[in-house]
Amino acid sequence: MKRYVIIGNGTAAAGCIEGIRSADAEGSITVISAENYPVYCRPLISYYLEKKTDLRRMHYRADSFYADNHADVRYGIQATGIDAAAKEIMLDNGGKLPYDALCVCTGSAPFIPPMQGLETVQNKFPFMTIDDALALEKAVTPESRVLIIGAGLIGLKCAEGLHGRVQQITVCDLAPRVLSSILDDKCAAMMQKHLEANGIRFLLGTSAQSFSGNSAVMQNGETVDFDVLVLAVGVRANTAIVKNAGGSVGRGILVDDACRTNLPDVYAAGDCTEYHDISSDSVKVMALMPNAYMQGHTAGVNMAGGAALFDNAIPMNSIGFFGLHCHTAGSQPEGCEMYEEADDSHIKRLFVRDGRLVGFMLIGHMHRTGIYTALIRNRTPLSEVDFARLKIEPQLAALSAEYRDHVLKGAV
Amino acid sequence: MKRIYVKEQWCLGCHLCEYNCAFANSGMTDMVKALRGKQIYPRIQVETGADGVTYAVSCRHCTDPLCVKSCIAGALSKKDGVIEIDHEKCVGCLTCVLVCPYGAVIEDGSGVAQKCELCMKNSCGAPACVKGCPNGAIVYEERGEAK
Amino acid sequence: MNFYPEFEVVRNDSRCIRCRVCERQCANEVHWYDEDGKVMLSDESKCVNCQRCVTLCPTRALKIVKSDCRLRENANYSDQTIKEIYRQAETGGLLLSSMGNPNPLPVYWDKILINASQVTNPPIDPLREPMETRVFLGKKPERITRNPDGTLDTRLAPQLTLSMPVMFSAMSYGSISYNAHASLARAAEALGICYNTGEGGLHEDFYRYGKNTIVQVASGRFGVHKDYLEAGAAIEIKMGQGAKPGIGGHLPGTKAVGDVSKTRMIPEGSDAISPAPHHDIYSIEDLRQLVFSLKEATEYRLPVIVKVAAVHNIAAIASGIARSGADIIAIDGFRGGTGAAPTRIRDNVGIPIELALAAVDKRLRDEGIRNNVSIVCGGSVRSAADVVKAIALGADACYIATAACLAMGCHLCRSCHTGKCNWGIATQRPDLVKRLNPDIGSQRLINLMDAWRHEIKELMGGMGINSIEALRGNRLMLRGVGLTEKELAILGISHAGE
Amino acid sequence: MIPLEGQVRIPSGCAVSAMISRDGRRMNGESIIESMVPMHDRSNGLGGGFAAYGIYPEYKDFYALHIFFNDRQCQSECMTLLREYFEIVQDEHIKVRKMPQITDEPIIRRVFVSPMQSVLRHLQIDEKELVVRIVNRINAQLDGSYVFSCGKNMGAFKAVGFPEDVGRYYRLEEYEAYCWTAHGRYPTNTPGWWGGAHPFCMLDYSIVHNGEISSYDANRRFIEMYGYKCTLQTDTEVITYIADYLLRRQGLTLEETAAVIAAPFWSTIDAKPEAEKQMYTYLRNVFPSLLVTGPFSIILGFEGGLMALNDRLKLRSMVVGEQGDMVYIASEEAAIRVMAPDIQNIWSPAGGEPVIVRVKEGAF
Repeated sequence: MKRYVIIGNGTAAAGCIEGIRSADAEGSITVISAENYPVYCRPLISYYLEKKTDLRRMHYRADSFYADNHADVRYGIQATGIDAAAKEIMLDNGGKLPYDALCVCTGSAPFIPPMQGLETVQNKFPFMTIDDALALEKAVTPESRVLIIGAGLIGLKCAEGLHGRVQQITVCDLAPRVLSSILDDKCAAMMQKHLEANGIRFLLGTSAQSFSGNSAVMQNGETVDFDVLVLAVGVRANTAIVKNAGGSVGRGILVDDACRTNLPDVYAAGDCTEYHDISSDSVKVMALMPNAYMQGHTAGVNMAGGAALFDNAIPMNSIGFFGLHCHTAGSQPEGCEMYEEADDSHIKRLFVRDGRLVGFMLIGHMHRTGIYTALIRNRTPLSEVDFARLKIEPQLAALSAEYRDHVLKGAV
Repeated sequence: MKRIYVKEQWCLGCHLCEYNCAFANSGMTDMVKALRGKQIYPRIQVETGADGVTYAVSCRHCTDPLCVKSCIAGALSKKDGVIEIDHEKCVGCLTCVLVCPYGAVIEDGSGVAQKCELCMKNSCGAPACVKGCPNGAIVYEERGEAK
Repeated sequence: MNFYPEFEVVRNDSRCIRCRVCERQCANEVHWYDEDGKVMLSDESKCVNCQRCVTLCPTRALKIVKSDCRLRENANYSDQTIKEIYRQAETGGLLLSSMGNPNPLPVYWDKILINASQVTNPPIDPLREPMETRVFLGKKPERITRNPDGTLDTRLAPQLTLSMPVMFSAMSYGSISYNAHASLARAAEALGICYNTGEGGLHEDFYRYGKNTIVQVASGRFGVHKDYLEAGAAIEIKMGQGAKPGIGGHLPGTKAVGDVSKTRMIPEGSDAISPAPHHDIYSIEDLRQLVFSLKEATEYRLPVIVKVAAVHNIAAIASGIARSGADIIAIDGFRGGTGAAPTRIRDNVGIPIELALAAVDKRLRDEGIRNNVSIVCGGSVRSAADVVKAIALGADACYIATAACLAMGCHLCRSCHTGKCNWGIATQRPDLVKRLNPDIGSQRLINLMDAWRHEIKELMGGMGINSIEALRGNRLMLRGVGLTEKELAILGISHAGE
Repeated sequence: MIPLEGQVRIPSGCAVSAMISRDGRRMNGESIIESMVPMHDRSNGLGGGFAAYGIYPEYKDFYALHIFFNDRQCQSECMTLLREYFEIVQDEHIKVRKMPQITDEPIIRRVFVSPMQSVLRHLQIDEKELVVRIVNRINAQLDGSYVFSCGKNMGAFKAVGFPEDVGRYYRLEEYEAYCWTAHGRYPTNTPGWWGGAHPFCMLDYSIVHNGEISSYDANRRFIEMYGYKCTLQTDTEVITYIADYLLRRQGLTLEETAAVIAAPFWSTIDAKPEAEKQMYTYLRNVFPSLLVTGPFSIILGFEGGLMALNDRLKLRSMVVGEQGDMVYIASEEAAIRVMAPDIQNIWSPAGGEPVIVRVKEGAF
């Protein structure tokens, strides 16, 4: 009987469990969970604040998930090291755990740059985990003024989550635009405008230089008084445990399409990894939930002796604020052509390179965008489709008749 | 398992399937009350090709469903071959819309995702689009699984 | 002259959900959606009351009613008559109509009642006992012959075997659509009966249904060639049609498109005009020659049907045909349908099938030649009861077309000649043709025939008859109601109570 | 006035009985008369009759015409006609026993005739055909004359009354036949008429029948194409004509005739071996209008044998018994037990399955 060990208990880990069980019903699975919660998806914490979900509904899987999959979860324990030669991991409780196959799903951690006087701030919170959200929820009152450092996905979702629960929300970011990692200037401006219309205040192109108690002085000299500070500058992949064991690590743990690290029988999946993005043909950290699950599942299958590849990864994001949604996928490499359609309430930007769709940004109208996503993932030559029609509206009608038949007349 | 398939040769582009779908999933017993004066968000959608050919697209209940794998809330799952959505759990992030290669998951007008569940959860018993298609262009049948 | 439209579209706006199905489904472009008022509007002058919109409207928000805007009442000059005069004064043309004679002329079927067994002999329960409907059409030998070993020589003139005494009568590919033909062909095959190509030839896709196909040879000889003749189970020479005795056919060039023109072997877009007579048949001897020409061409393998319209001296005509070498006579009564006929002809020429059938059957028996031929009657056989009455009057089988069209969706709007059949039957417009899915069309035909077969069996069982041949010509099973002595005498039946 | 046979179609219920010696032994009518007694209730006194085969050995080469005349004038009219075509060999009263149960009797004559050869040559027909034509003509055209039996070495005896009375009336104990058939009638809408009683005969064919066929008019209208006139409008009459047409005119065998009249169901035919299937299909195809449906049990008597046949659903009762060289057939077993009290072998033939009994070759 094979012994599987998974470090971490996020969606990559859940994918890994399901991947293993799709190929091996027998082996033992042990999950090392630092957090004291059954698997949940971290992005849900903003919806929790918004009261669109609750702690119970946040469970990623049914309550019987671990039992059903015969997985032994050890809550509140952290893995401290891997002995790749001995094929065992060390635990912070001093124990050791042998494995036949190991999957590292350690995720990422908030990255907090050194800021002067940060230690003087009482009410400061990262925004990554349920515990972070619970603490933040406790700290805010209807009178609170909140300063969020970081106008990325986490910072803005936090802002949305707190909206209505506090008096004032200010978001600052060193970048000159919101959501700088996924949106270009024009799209970001539309999103910013919408957020501002909903009462979020932005200080962009500047960040807190120093703190003094409940006051921050910005790089541009402005002073912002606040009651609660949220630190959402960014995240870093948790790579140390693999790096220390001699594994290859860049900005994330380097994995191949089978989600293998360069250590024997050690796999990695999720936000802690860096891997190949086919849209830009580069290796990068793509800390995205769908990819985390798919990596975890791929790793699981492979750990159990199956053969699975996750070889069409692209970055993609679905995010929305106050009813305005935004879908992005792929990349916008240098020199690509862009097709654009825009009005006051929506933007569509499609990026084409070498006769293939490589990326898009859509705001406002989120109808059937997966058809675009599939074009990127499948690397479909646009010569095979009616791109003129596709530009206007994602539709199977613009794809080849053979593909349509395949999709609609058979099982896919 | 049984799935919904289209026979585009017989699709008239009448869009009745969309209305039957919207009604079936409205939870109401009267179509007029359910649909009159309302924008509909059917789970099946009629497309028109450049050649004038029309056909209805709904969830394929994929063997390897990207929507299920991508759902951040665990609201989508596949049970007995049917991909279901738990509206209680759905937070409306629309990641499913972003990943479904067939454009079969759509937003329901209130910010939540919805998709064809083969009318298993409503009072129809069998897919309303199939029952209501006047020309047999949508069928619900067994055709074997994807390889 | 402008008339107030014949029909009014009554839309119950409180039920209309603006799905616009009516708009999309109306080939006459009656309905449209007004974006400004967010309301459905209609141009009633274009409406032919085909009921397509009514049928498909998911909320029953629509109905089509006859307009009550009438000209001043006149028992002699009906609205219809006056409007026809106006129309002719305007155009100078003869009026065209479709489907069967709609006028209130007597329907003898409805004045004939069927017997049932009580006490002295038992009704037979078709659910418990075999109830047979198989018929053979064709010439029967005068005398049996024996092989040298004394056994019966079972060779016979070619016969058509039917599982029940009903066939789909001639409707040409061109007058009706490919899908309508496909539906008829598939249903005929599944049912073990025959359909009839009509005079437009046989589409190459349908050669595979040959065992259940009657190929027609009409005066225009459209689509007739050796392979065609050999493709079917029987050949029908069409001398006339009940809806338009004495005149030929006319398929407008607009319908002679694509495969229709190819199948008819005529240039695309050209009018297909069948002459009134066969120009090689000006007498009964000529008919005999054509019968035998066709038999020669097909090596005497196929029975030959001669189809004639029911006209005044039908009995004598039938007697001539029975001696012409033909195997089957098909008689088409004056209420029979058509894809297009001059209104005056359709409504005023010919005689009722019931009388014609009774006269023919009697005449052939009087002459002792009833066994020379089988008799098929058509021209408004509307139900299993009509079939039973026809068989009891003396028919071997019935031809149905209007009922078959109804099964396929026809709503008898009688606008076939416009080519814009909203039900995909009498049209060649691809977007309309596809409205008739042969999977559905054939199934509905099968259902209809199954239902009729059940009813025929029930009626037969009630009479204590368990095989259709014991019903044939069994006029004692019929009684007339409200008929004159003369009518009863022609029908060869007694009055109810006698 | 209640219409008579011939003026209206008359359905009726009945009793039938028959006995035949396969050895050709001749038996008097005592037993067959008695067999009708237990079936009394199957008749209503409106008709009874018998057919007897082998009763006129001394006249076996002549056609024995049994004729009812209403009066002397009819008789002379008819005899005049007969003399045009036949030599009259013997013309006599049929002896009867006066009894209160039988009344209103007509003049009942027996005339042995022989067709004139010159007439046959002139008409180019055989003698049987001549007999048929003339008998049909008398029955159809001569009011008040009715030939009710016209075979050779056989005869029918019938009257209005219960069959057992009719048998005694005709003194059948004085006749000796190798085959007897009997009939008791229960017509439902006729006052009863002597000519309408059964058996119905045509040449040496005689039919006794119990039932009411539903195919009557289909059968009638077909058979009338071939010169037959169904003047009585009774089942028995039309069945007799069918038998005559198929057996004599078409030359079918008894088995083939049975397969036309009570054809096997298509489901049965289709399951048969190819050759049989072809034969049965052929017969049904060629003679569809001679299929008889509705309830019937008939006994067809002919020179040298008989055939009993039930409708294919067996809607009427009929049992057969066998003892020694004797075969008994009756509507009810009780009738057989009267004729053969010790009989062991009794069975009920299936619907449509003919029971054919032939007297040994040369036995009479």
